[in-house]
Parts: sequence; C-alpha cells; structure tokens
Amino acid sequence: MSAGSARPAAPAPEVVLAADGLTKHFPVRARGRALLSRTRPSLRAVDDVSLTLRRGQVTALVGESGSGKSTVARLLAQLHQQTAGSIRLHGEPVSARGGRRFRAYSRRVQLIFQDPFASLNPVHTVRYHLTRALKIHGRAGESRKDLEDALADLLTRVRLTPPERYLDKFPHELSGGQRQRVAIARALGADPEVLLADEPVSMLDVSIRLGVLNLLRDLKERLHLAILYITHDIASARYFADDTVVMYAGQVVEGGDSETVTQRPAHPYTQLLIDSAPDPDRLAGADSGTREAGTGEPPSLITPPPGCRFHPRCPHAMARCRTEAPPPLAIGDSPGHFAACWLYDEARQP
Amino acid sequence: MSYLLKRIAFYLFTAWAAITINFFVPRLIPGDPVQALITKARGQLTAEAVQSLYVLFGLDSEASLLDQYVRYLGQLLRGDLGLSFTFFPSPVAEVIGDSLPWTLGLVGITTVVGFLIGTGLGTVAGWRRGSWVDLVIPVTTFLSSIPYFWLGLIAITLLTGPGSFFPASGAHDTGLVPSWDWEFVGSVLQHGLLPAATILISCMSGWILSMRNMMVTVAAEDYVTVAHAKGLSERRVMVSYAARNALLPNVSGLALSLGFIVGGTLLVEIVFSYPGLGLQLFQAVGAKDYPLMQGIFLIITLSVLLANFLADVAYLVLDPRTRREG
Amino acid sequence: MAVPTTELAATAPQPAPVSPGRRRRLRFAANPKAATGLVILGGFVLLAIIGPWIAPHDPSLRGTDLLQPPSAAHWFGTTHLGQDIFSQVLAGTRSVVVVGFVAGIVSTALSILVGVTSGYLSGAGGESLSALSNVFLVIPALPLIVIIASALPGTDNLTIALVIGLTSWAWGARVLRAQTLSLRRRDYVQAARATGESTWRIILFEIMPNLAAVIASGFISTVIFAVTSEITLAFIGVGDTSTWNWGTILFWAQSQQALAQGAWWWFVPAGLAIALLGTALSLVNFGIDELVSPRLRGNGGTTARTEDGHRVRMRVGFTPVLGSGRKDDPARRQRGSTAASVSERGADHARSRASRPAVRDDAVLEIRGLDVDYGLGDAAVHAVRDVHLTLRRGEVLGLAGESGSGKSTLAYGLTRLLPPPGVVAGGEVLYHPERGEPVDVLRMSPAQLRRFRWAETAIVFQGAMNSLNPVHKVSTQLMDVIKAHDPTSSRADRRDRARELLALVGIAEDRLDSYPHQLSGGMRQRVMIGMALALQPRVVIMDEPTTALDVVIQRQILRQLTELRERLGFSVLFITHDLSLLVEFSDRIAVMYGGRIVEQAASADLYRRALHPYSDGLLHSFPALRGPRRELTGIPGSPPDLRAMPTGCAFHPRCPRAFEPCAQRVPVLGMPRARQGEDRAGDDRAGNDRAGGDHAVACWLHPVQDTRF
Amino acid sequence: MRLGRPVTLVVAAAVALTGLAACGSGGARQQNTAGVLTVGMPNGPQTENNNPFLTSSAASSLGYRRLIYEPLAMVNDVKVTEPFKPWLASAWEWSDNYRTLVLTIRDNVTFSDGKPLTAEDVAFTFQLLRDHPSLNIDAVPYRDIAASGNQVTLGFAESQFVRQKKIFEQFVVPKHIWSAIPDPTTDTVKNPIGSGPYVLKSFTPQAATVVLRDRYWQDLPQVKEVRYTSYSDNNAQTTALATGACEWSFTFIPNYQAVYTSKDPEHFKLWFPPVLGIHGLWFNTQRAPFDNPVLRRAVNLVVNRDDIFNQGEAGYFYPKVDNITGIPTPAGDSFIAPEYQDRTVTVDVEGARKLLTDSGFTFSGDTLNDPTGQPVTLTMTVPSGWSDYVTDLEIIKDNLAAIGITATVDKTNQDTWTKALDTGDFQAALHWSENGTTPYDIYRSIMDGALVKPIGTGGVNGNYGRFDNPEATQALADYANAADDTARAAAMHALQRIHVEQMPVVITSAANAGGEYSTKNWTGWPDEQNPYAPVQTTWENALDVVMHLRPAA
Repeated sequence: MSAGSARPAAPAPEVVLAADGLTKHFPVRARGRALLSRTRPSLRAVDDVSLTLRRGQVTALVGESGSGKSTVARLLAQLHQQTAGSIRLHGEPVSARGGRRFRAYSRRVQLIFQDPFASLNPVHTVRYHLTRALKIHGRAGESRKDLEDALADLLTRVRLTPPERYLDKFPHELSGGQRQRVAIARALGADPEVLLADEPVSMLDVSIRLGVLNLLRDLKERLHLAILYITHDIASARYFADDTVVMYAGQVVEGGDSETVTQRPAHPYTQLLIDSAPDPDRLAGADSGTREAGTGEPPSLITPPPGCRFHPRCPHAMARCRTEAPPPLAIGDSPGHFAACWLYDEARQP
Repeated sequence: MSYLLKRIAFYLFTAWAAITINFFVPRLIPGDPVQALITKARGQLTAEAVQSLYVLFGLDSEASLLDQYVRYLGQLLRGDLGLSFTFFPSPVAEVIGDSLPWTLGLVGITTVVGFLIGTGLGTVAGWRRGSWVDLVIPVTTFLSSIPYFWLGLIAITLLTGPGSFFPASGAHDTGLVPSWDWEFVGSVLQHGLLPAATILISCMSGWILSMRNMMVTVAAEDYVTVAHAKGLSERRVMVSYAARNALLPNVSGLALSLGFIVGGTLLVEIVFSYPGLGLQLFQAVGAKDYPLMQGIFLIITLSVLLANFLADVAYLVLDPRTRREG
Repeated sequence: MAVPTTELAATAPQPAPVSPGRRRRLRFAANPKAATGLVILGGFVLLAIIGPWIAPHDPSLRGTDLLQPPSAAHWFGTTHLGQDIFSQVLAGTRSVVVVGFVAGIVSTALSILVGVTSGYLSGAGGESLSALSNVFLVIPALPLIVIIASALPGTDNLTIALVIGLTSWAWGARVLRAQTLSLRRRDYVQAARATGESTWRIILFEIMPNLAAVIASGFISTVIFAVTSEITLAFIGVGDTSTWNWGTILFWAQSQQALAQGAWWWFVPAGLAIALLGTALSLVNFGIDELVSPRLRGNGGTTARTEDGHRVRMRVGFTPVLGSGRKDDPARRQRGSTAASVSERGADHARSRASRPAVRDDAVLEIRGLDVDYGLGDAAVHAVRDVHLTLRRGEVLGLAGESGSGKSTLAYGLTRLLPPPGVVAGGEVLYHPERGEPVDVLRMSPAQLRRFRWAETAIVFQGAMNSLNPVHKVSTQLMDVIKAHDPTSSRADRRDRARELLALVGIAEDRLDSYPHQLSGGMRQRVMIGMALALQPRVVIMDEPTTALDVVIQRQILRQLTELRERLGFSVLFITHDLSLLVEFSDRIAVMYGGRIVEQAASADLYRRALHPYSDGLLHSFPALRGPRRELTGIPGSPPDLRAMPTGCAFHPRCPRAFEPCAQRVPVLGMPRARQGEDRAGDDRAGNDRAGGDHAVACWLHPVQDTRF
Repeated sequence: MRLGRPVTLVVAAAVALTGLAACGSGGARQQNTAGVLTVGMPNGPQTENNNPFLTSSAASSLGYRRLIYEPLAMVNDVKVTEPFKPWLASAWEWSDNYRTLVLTIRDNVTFSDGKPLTAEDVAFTFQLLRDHPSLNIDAVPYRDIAASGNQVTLGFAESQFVRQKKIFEQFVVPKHIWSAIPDPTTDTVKNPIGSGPYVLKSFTPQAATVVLRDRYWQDLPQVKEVRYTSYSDNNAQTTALATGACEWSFTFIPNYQAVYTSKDPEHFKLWFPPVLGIHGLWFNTQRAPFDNPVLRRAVNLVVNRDDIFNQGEAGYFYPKVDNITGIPTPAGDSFIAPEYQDRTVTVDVEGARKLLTDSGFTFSGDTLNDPTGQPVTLTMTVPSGWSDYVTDLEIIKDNLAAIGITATVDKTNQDTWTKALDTGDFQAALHWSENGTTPYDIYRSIMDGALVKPIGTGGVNGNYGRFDNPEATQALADYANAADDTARAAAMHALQRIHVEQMPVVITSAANAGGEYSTKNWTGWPDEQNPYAPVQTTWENALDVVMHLRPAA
C-alpha cells in the first residue's frame, strides 16, 4: 500500500469509510420470562449518525455507556445491518450481507473488541487465532514457512517479541495487555484499511493502557490505517485521536478536531462530560468552581425525549429544545467543529 | 399478561404434540389387543374367542390411520378417551379416574415434599460446607443411584411381612371402601408411607445437589457479602439472601424435570402394587390397550404440563424481575 | 457495558472458567471426586470388555446347585436353575455399558445438533427447534420409552439404546442451546465473525470446544438415565431379556420371587452394581461441574489444614484468622494442642507491633501488619503482605492499585468478609470506638463481629446491581439492617428511617418499594450509599464504588458523598484503580503494588512529588484533559502474578530505575531519610495539618531512615 | 438406611399419624375371621365392570361373577368322567345325536332382586349369545331356542357332543333386566343381578366384595362375605398368600415350599390337578428338517419332563405329562387306548440316537446331520418375559444337545411371538392347546387340518404347526359327530396313534385347574382325596367350592 503522499496535497487525507445517516433500531423482543408489555417498541440505539474515517487518522467516538457508540462500531463492521442510512467504503456503498461479500468487506474493515479476556477463544492458541485470520483472507502464503513468517511478522508488529514465545500460548497464559495485542494482530492479519477499536483499553490496567494506545498510533502512522477509536474517556480521545465525535443517547451531539472539542466544548453535554472527568489538577475541595452538573440520567432509548435528547438535563434548555431536534450546527472557532445544539443556531447568534 | 399467554400457547402446542406422538407411536408398530388378551389367558380362552373379541372391540373394520387420528382428536375434544380394551367396555376416562387420585397423591405429594426437603438440605449443605453436612451429598447420590424399584423391593422385603406395620401392597386396606373417615385416611397414609419414602430417598438427591451448587454459587454473590457486612444474622443471610435467590433456578428445574421424575416414580407403583397410573400404564402396555395407554400417557403429560405451568407461576411470584409493571 | 469485575475475583487464585485441554484434563484427573468416579467407571468398562472372558461360568448354563447362597464355587450364589450369578453380573456389565454409552452418544449427538443449531441460528428455525426440544422435555420420557419399547418388534439392546437415545436428548439440547446463546454473544465469537469466519467453522471450532464440559456432563447424565431406563425396562420385562444385563438378572430374581425365597444374593449384587455405576457416573459429573464452575470445588469452603496441621473452618461471611489468640474463638479451640507454633506467630507479630509508634489519637481504624492469604499451607497465595494503614477521623483515605495489587483483598480481609479460601494470616485491625478501648476486629467472635458490622463499619461495593438482593424490595433491604441491629424498633420507625435514608442520597421516596432491577445503576449505588449510612457508622469502606458508572454519574455521586461526609463526619477508605480520581477526591493516598503498600502520602504531595517509580508511572499514565498535550509512556510490562511474585521489590521487573538491591530484598515502607526535613518544611509552609508530614515510600531509591510505618 | 433429619421427622410424624389411624382400624381388620373369605388374583387394579359376558370385566377377571351368576350345571374338569352336576338345570335330555337339548329349569330359584328365574330367562340368555357373536365367546352355534313352561329347547345344526361343557357352563342372566339394556356388549352392569347366593357389596379398583343374600334356592353357604383383591402381580399375590392376607388364589409361585407353604405348612395348601389341556413344544411341521416325524419323535424321547416340571414349573404348576399320547393323566386315563396305557416316556438318548440313525440321520462328532447332510439346528421362540416357558426351553435346549441338535432359545417380544405362531413363521415354540372334557380339544388344537392355513397367512387360531394330515382331520370330525361311543372311541384311538407316530407337538405338561388356599379359617376345599371340583378362583366351580367351605374349628 503506497502512502497517500502520492496524491496532490489536500486539506484532509482521503476519506476511507463514511457513514451517512446511520440508524439502528433493535426490535425489543419479549425474551424468555422477561417481557410482559403489550406493544413491540424498538430500542433506538443509533439515530442518524454520520461520520467519516480518513486514511492515517484516528477518529474518536466518545460517549457514555448506552450512548450507541459500540453499536456504531458493529454497524461499521457490518456485524449488524443498519436500519437506515448508508456506509461507503471509498465512496462505494457497502452491502455486506452474505458470506462472501462480508468476508471481502471484513478484509478491509476490522474490528477490535473491548475485552481482550473475552475476545480470544480460551481453547485456542495464539497461533490458531492468527493463522485463521491469515487463512481467511488468503494471506497465509503457499508454504508452511510463508505462514510462519507471516505469523512472526504479525506478532512483531504488535511488539510481542520474540514471536515464538507467544505463538503457542493460550490466552489465559497472557496478560491483558498481551491479549489485546494479539487481538490487534489478528485484526491486522487481514491487512485492513480501517480498524474499528471498540474501547480497546478500558478493560486493561491503567499502567498498560498507554502501551496499547501508543501501539495503535504507531500502526496508524506506519500502515496509514484509518482508526475509529471508541471510548468513554474523553481525555484519552484528546491524547490519541485527531478528530473527536461525541455521542449522546444514540445521536452525535458534537464533533471536530480533538483539541478543539476537549478544550472548547460547545455542546452542553460535552461540557458536562469534560467537567465530570477526574482531573488531578483539580484537587479535593476545588470542585466548587465548576459548572453545576445536572442530576439527571441518560434517557430511555425506547421512548426518547422529543426534541433534543439532552434537554431534560441541560442547564441551558429552551422551549425550542423540547420540541425540535437540533441539526449539526457549525461553530466558528475551528474548521469542522460542529454541535447539534440550538445555542449555536445562526439566528440566535449575535 | 402476554408472558402467561405465551406459556399457555406453548403448553397447548406441547399438548397437541404429545397427543400426536401418543396416537401414532403405538399404531405404527404391530401389536394386537385381542391376541394379547388371548395370549395373556394362556389357554383359558378358546381360540373361538378371537373373532368375537375383534367384533367386540370394533377392530374388525380397518379405518385409515388418518381417519382414526381425526376421529381421535374429535373424541378428545369432547373429553372422550375411548373405551379400554382390558377393562372393556369401561371408558378410559373412568379407569384413569380411578387411578389418577392415587398417583397425584403419592407422586404429587412426594415430589413436592422431596423438593422441599431436598432444597432445604441442599441449602444447609451449600451453606455449611466443610461440616458433617458434606456427607449428605455422597450418601444421597448413592441412594439416588439405586433404581426406585430395587429400593422398593428391598424395603418390602425388610420392612413388611406378617405383623409388620407396613403393608406390602395396595393403597389402602382392601376391606375398606374409600370414604373420608379417619379409618380409611389412616389406612391410606399407612399404605403410602413405604412407597413415599422410596420415592423421597431416590429423588431428593437431585434437589440437594442442585440447591447446594446454587447456594455455593450464590454465596459468592456481592449481595450475600453485603448481607454479611450488614451484620444480619446468619440465618437471615442464608434464608432470605442466599437461599431465596438460589431457589429460583431450582424452581424452573422442578418444572422441567417433572417429566423425568414422574416417569421414574411410576415404577414405584408397580413394585408396591399401588393402584395408580403407573401400574395401569404398565398393564395397558402389556395388553396392547391403546386407548388406555394413550389416555394415561396423555393424562401424565397434561399433569406434567399443568405442574410446569404452576411452577412457572411460582417463578413469576418468586422472581420480581419477571413481574414488570406496565 | 462490561466493567472490570471485582478485583477480588481476579485476585483469588481461581482458574479461568474454561481453559484449554491439557491443563484441564490434569486438573480434572486431580479432582478427587472425578478421580474416584473415573476409576470405578474404568473398572466397569474393563469388566464390560473382559467380563465375558473372565466369567467363571457360562451365565446361562444350568447347574446342579440350585439357588445356593454365595460360596467359593459361586461367589454371588446361584439362580433357581443353578446359573452362576457372578458370571451373570459380569456378562451383564457389557450390555449395560454398551447400551448406556450408545444411548448417550445418540442422545448427545441429537442434543448437540438441535441445541447448538437452535442456539446459534436465530430466527424461526432456531425458535422451532427450541420449541421441539421443550416439547420433548415435558413429555415424560420413561413412560414414552416403555410404550415404544413394548411396541417394537425386536427389543435387542441396540434398539433399546436407540429408543432411549431418541427420547432423552431434549434436556441436553436445552442446556446446550442456552450455552450456545450465551457463547454466541461472547466477544470471541463476534470477533471470529468480524474476522470473516464462516458460520459452520464458528460453530465447530469456536463454540463447540467451549461446550466440551457441558457436552460431557450431558453425556454422562444421559448415560445414567439410559442405564437406569434399560435396567428398568428389563426389570418390567419389556426390554431385552435374552442377553444378560443387570435388569435381566433382577427380572429373573423378581419372577422367581428371590427375595421372598430369601435368595438375597440373587438380588443384591445387580442392584449394588447399578448403584455403584450410577454413583461413579455422578461423581464424574460432579468433577465436571466443579471444573466448569470452580466455586463448587471442595477447597472453596471446607475445613482445611494449615501447614502445621491446624484445622481451619472456612466459613462464608467470617473469614478465619490464623494465629488469633482469643479463647472464645471456635477455630482456636480446635487447635489448642499446637499452641507452641501459635505463640511463635504471636511473638512475631508482637515484635513488629512493638516497633510501631503510638497511635495518633484521631485514628478510627488502624491496620497493623495485616497478612491475607488465599489458601493454606504451601498452596497459599499471599495477596496482602504486612500492611500498616491508619484511617483517621473524618478523612478520605484513598487506596490505589491495579488489578492484583491486593487492595480489595485488604478491604475484605480487614472486615473478615473475604470468601473462602481467603484467610487472614496475621496482623491486627484495631477499631477505636468513640469511648473505650480499641478492639481488634480480627479477634471478634462471630456474634461480636455481627454487632460490629455496619454499625461501625459499612461497606459499599463496586457492582451496585450485585450488591442489592434482586428479589427483595429496596425498603426491605434498608429496613432489615436496622432491624438486625435494633430489634426493638417498630416497623413504622424503620420505614421512616428508610425513607430518610433515600432522601439523604437524593432518591424520591416513591422508590422505596421498588425492586433493584427497576432502578438505574446510579440510583442503585445511591441506595447502597444510603444503606451504608443507615446506622451512622464511623467508617465507610468503598470498593470501586463508581467504576461501573459513567463519569457524569460518578461525579454526581462523589459530590454527594463529599457533602454527606462533611455533614456526618465519617471516615472513608476509598479503593480504586483510578489514581487521578483519588488525587482529586481524597485526603491521603496509599498506593498498593503486589500486595504491599509502596507509597503513602497526602494527595497533593503524592501528585506533585511521587517518590516510588510505580506511583510516578501511574500518574503519568493518565492523559490530562487540560494543559499541554504531553507524551505519555505508561509502565512497561504487566502487573505481577500473585502466584509467582518477583523476588525483592515486586515492581523491579517493570521499573525503569531498578538497580542492584531491588531484586534481592523487599524494601521497607518508611519515611525516606533524605526527604524528612524537606517534608516537614513543606508541611509548615502549606499548613496542611491533616495530611501530615508522613510521606512514606518503600523503594531502595529512597532509603528509609525511620521505619515507623 | 440413613435419612436426613427432616426426612426422619416427616416419616416419624407420618408414622405417628397412621399409628393412630391404625389403632382406629384395628377392629376392622380382625373381621377376616368373621365369615369372610379373602380371594386374590394377580390382575392389577380393576375398574368397576360387572358384565359377566365380558372376559375383560372385573367380575370375570377376579371371578366374582361366578358367585353372582349361576350356570346350568357344574362340570368337574378334574374328573371328566363324572356326570355334570345339575345346578340351574335340574335335568336335561340330549337327542338327535346331540343336536337337540331339552333343559328342565329348576323351580324356586330367584334373582337377587326377588324376581323368579324361569325358563324364559334361560332362553333369553341363549338368544343373547346367538344374537351377539361378540358375547358368544365360545362360539357355540346356537340356532333354535325355545322356552315352554320350565323347559328350554335348544336346536343345533350339528352334533354338540364336544361342546357340551360350554353349553352347560353358561350362566343365566335375568331377562327383565338385560332386555332393557340397549347394548349388552358395552354395558358395565353397575348393579349385577343374578341368581347366585351373593350380591355385590362394594367395589374399589383394588377390591370387590360380595356378601351373602338372605335367600337362596339351596342352603346358604357359611361364607358370609367374599372379598376379591386384585394384586398387581404374582409377587404381591404370593406375599399376600404367604402372610395369610389372601386365602385363595390362582397364581404361579416359584419354589412354593420356601415362599408359601413353609410359612404355615399346616394350613397353606396348593392343589394343581391336571385337566385335559396341554403345553408342549410345537414344531412347524412344514419346515425341514422338522417336517420329518422321526426327528420330532426323537426329540420327544430326550426331553426331560421331570426337569421341566421341577425347575420350569416349580414342581406343581403345569403337571407333568409323560404318556406317549400326550393325554394328561389321571384326568384323561379313560380315553387312552389300551396299547398306550402304560407307555410313559422317559429320557432315552440312546433310543433317540438309534431312531435317528436308522432313518438316515448321521452324526458327525456331536453334531446331528439330517439325511441331506445338513446339521440339524432348532430355533425355539418364546416371549422374553415368560419366565417358566423360558426356563422350560432352556432345559429342552440342553436336552437336545444330547442328540447333537444345536438349539437356540429366541426370546422375543410377546406380539412378535404371537404373530410368528399365527403366521407359521417359527421353527418351534412352547405353546398350549385348548382344553375340554375330552382329549378331543387337545388333538383338535394340534392336528386339525381344517384349521391349517399356508405359512405366512395368519388367523389360524390353533394348529400353529400347520400339521396337515387328512387322516387326523377325518378322525377329529368323526369324533365330534360320532353316532355312538364305540365310534368315538375308535376315532380317539386313531388320533392317539397319529400323535404317537407323527408327534406334531412334544407334549410336556398339562394345563391345570388348581389354586392355592389356606385351611386356617375355612375347610372343605377340594383336594386329591376329594376332587369334587377344580380349585380355580375364576372358574364356574368357584361357587361350588364356596358352598363347600366350613369355618375351621
């Protein structure tokens, strides 16, 4: 894969994967003894989400649990079929239903799971996991030696060296960080263009999170991968991602380059998120100066509030917020920074 | 209550499936009630009887299997289970009516009692691991590995006989006619003791074991630790926190394994000559009495379904998570 | 969204629920129940193979000794035809074993086919297969088998086995379906899909291997059922009486009324053989159960022996304390004979206690030299080593550490809530009541401990969902703790108090009669905090109370907690892996690594001048939201395994500044020589009297001058 | 047996409870001696069904119909030479070579509802049988039935000599009740009204109780109450006998000395006299090599009847038949041709071998080869659960080995077995014949060419061995229709000769008419010394037996 440098200089690198108006409603099924309700509503996990992943860039998707960010990852990986909206890979609409087409798609778009303790099959060795990834995507080579080389190469890439020390280990013989590296190596086995990393470090111990994040960044730079980094930790988005998109209750509320979004949050929810994040510089007792955090909780996605979904918790809520859902509105401070909030409606701007 | 409706739909479907299996299995396979009757008599009936019995049972004309099936379903809808061959012309419903109360009494009560005692012992065994209670498991496992009938026969040999308190067979003193007087009820209890004890010994171990395992699992739950941390009495932690939650899977287990339990307990009736459905089924099988076999099998299945439903309701009551408002 | 499970679960030396073949087989064989079962089972299988050859007689051969009791010539006696019963039992073993295994294989194959398929395929196909197995499940199997078997033209063993197999697969299918449903949602199955694996490969190579134990267990259950059914059929004369099996023997015995004739020998061997085989199979199944869920294993809660022979009763809710000295300790009474070694231990602790400074008079809880182990004797894993920690009145003491550092074990150990096989191996936990002498929590009798708990020390656990009993209303759970400690209170009073407590944590009183599942995660944790304050304890231990929550909710709850603490004046021992949170929220911080406290200081002090390379590394692992974006490195390597702790300083393999003594000797926690004066000066300047000047560290880079810690 | 404590408690509580109850019922159980006779049958739970015509009814199965309904005459199967004992028919007259029967009906007989029993009722009963073939279980070809005064005249198309017993044993039902029953074949007759001395008092699935009427045409029997208990199987029945809970039964008791009589040798008796019906090894006479009578006769010579009697039939159940004609003795002594009177069969291996080698069979080592050189093997089929038959066959198998025949016992399911016999799809099997008052019924079962159907076709109901010998068929017809006793005797002797020469069935045992009884409370039972009736509980003679019972001193 030749680097994007061959192209004429552009303001932003090439868009690899783009989602437009992505929507996923899960039918709420009466499963087992659980459900007694008469109607069959659906859970609006993701509503009208658009984002773009660019070559050699990390886009962070930040949100609380239940905000739909993992569902977006699974939609992009085509593990779920979207209810509405489209996904384009290099501008081509994606329809990955069916085994062969899905396999072709998964060769280019790979998903890394949150929990390395769960995403590796406990009964298989590292070798098995990686060999399968290579074989499925036809990269195992002709001979046994090709395969061994490819395996060693994968492990070296994720800095599990020497490779032979790890190849025949079972997942439970590895530490969390090592497992996540194996999971990344498996994803790399397909030689993808896009990595969808769903909270890749949240299950890891603090001291080893950075190692994994740094590895991902390194891979991005060396392999020009487009990476979607899903996290609930907005501070790590600032550290790791080029762009950041914030989700709330299944919808995108703000987006822009990471530094802008974290340093000058526009949407009241982003502000709340940033104020709530632990900050060692704000020592005990120094809490009083921060904005008052709402006491509410995220809404039900089966019966979401009308208008802006954040309005029941928003300190700035206006009458309009209760009835009309705000579209993404550009914020002037940096290119591409937008927020879905009526506060930034042109008509209201002075 | 769509949950209940769903369950009821499932039960109806199962009942239909049982009826169908029940209808086809004996018919697809050769066998002849008249010949069975003659053979059983071993020369006490003349060969000439054969033809008269065919006429009597209405077996001289051959209807197609499908016709018979449709007719059978129609009869069932009217609550008519047909006439028994062995007790011709007694209606199957009457034969079953005579036996069902005994089975319900013996198997029903012992199953419930076995469940309660087993669960109770299992609770203690799971809670007090490392004490003498641990002995309960191997002992009951061994006891439950003994076939019901063998245990029953040994019990009959050892505990009955002239002058013994325990009668060897029957459901009540044969000189008594069923009535609700003290004498009869006492006789029924006396006759029921040994069969009941046999069933209890054999079936309890399963409950003990599953309850113990659930208790062990639940004892490690945070809310049990919290209950300890709260300084609640050990008894309350055990009963109200651990056992109450450990019970839930056991209740659904009870519902699901009733089919197995009932099957096994029927043998006890055979051994103790207890005039219940098991004994009747056994004899009907020997006599190729399809209508009776089908009727008994149907009733057993329906009883198990009903018990399942009751267990479902019990689960609904026991687990608040299944009772969702709105 | 998944969150780290309690650290405890990760710390306790429990094998992963499912782990690969070889180790598992070894462990399985080492399980005494499974081993016993396998040995007996092996014996039966051997007899099944060689039985007909080693039988002293032809089992059908009539002899002249009619109905003779056991003798040298006929070990189990003879039948009414003079047949040798011993030979019959031997010959019968084969058909019993064959029928059992064939039926087991048929049934298992069907249950795998139906269960796994219906579990993996969603939609109508899966649902209808599941309905099918549910139908077969409620249909009583044995009557059905009896009907079918009696109707079949030929009732040879194979037919019987097939009938049993075909009627008994439903249970297994149901279990497998449930397992498959849960496995299907596992990440590794999703990951295999995302990698592009085909469906059948996922079923065969990703799901099936993980079902092995369940399948094995189902297989054995079916074998038990098949053996019983076969024997039952033979006994009632429906089965195959032409070949010998134990049921046939019993059939003959019964038809010849052996028991009435007093020929017990005809009846007993076959019956006992059945019971023995059944028991053996059950034992193997127990072994499998214990393999699948390690909690069930015996050492989880039985009486165990220490290396010096002490018997220790592991008891839920009352972690045993080794080397405790009180006469009324029931554990103590059992081992009075080995007083010598006990006193030795006691002396050891007395020495270490003597070297400690006098307690500051504002201490509420004082931990001295606490050691906590998992398991006893050589197998013991030392999760907490020699921890000294003092919680002072009204302060928030943060305890930071990664998984496996022992921080939760410490909290559970000091409250004696550590589940088996945890034991407190030594030390003292002194509670300083407002009036009166300090009491050692570790020496309390169960009754004393029960009174002490919650009234003086309440605990808030990490998973609020799991901390509340799902089957009881919130009000019940709030009220029962009040009732337990104040049995005389009226119901109405308790209800009022419960209402007050909910109000305290900002929950509307109409939630009083809610069940836990009706509350959101944040609300549940508030309920737990409210419950913790029910008896106005002086100490609240919080184990990762907000880890499972979102940052916004976390902030709300912490703010509320701060307010409550200021109002009610209790002390908090706050345990978390999130050091940045602690720096902001607590007064003092102790950092744990490898079961020891490696650094302890006032929050601000630690943040500004972390002395231990580990603390420093941790602080530099958190990306900052504000300030310049700086390059972060994290800490290389992985946290240590408690079972294989590095020598010397546990951190040395990961330490960038490790030098010669680090791998040799364990550094002692204390105030570093070089820093002492500086510290005091700093304190004076800051005027921060609460944090004190006691910045202690256990690191060879900072040699300790005063080990007063 | 170790029980958990709660179990112990429950059991203890239940014991205490029933203990109290038992005290209350103690008096009731003592009444066994007060004029009560307890009868048992191992037939399992019953439903209330007192239709006397249906063998499936509880009344037939337990036998109490015999005490409620009475026959025209008592036939003593044990002593077939005795004349029938007049009962409801006080006299009768055959004419026209047993084609016409005039019955004189006894006066003063009343039904239990007080109505008199008349010739009308008798005629009605026969009409019922004629009009409902399904009730006419013995298939007696009734044609003309007329009642006049106290006489009933029955007219038949052919001689009824061999069916006399079946006609006279017919019980009589009241016309005034049965004519109102819409379908007598499906009525369960909840309130049975008969002319017998007992009426039904109570019915439970376990037991039926009949009590004495206050009025009867003979002296009232001493037994005030007869309690019929239905035990679930032979074991339960035997236990009841051994404990004295049951005083009269008909059941198979292996090792009866140990299990039964030794428990009270003074009182516990059993008497199993042979009747004219047999059990034996039937050959498929159309299949080689056993289509060769020589081979069948050789088998007859080596079968050890003593072992079969002692081991298979527990030394009493089916008495040994060792006369070469296969006619049970002493019941059939009078029918045996003079030349066969003393021809008892004993095991004679040498004789059998000689017989075989003389007829072209050869031995190679221990194996018998037929004249074509094929080794002789024999598969003997038996229902797997029939323990006595299985034992008998195991013995025969061993016996056959002595003459080089490799026999196997093929245990199969009962239906398969029945079907195999019916269609002739078997090599050999133990089976029975019908029984009657002459050996005719035996020979007809095993030799009647009129019954033969080709192999593969079912519905033979007799002659399962497909023995087709015109001479035998003719002799059977001659016997049934003979005009006089001399002709009958000739036909009978011819049949015996054919049997001895052809040996279609190796007859080993006789059917019995026996029972177990206790003399503890009642005496007067029939026995070897006083064989006034068979002692079967369900036969018509049961009434005669009960009439003979006297309380023990």
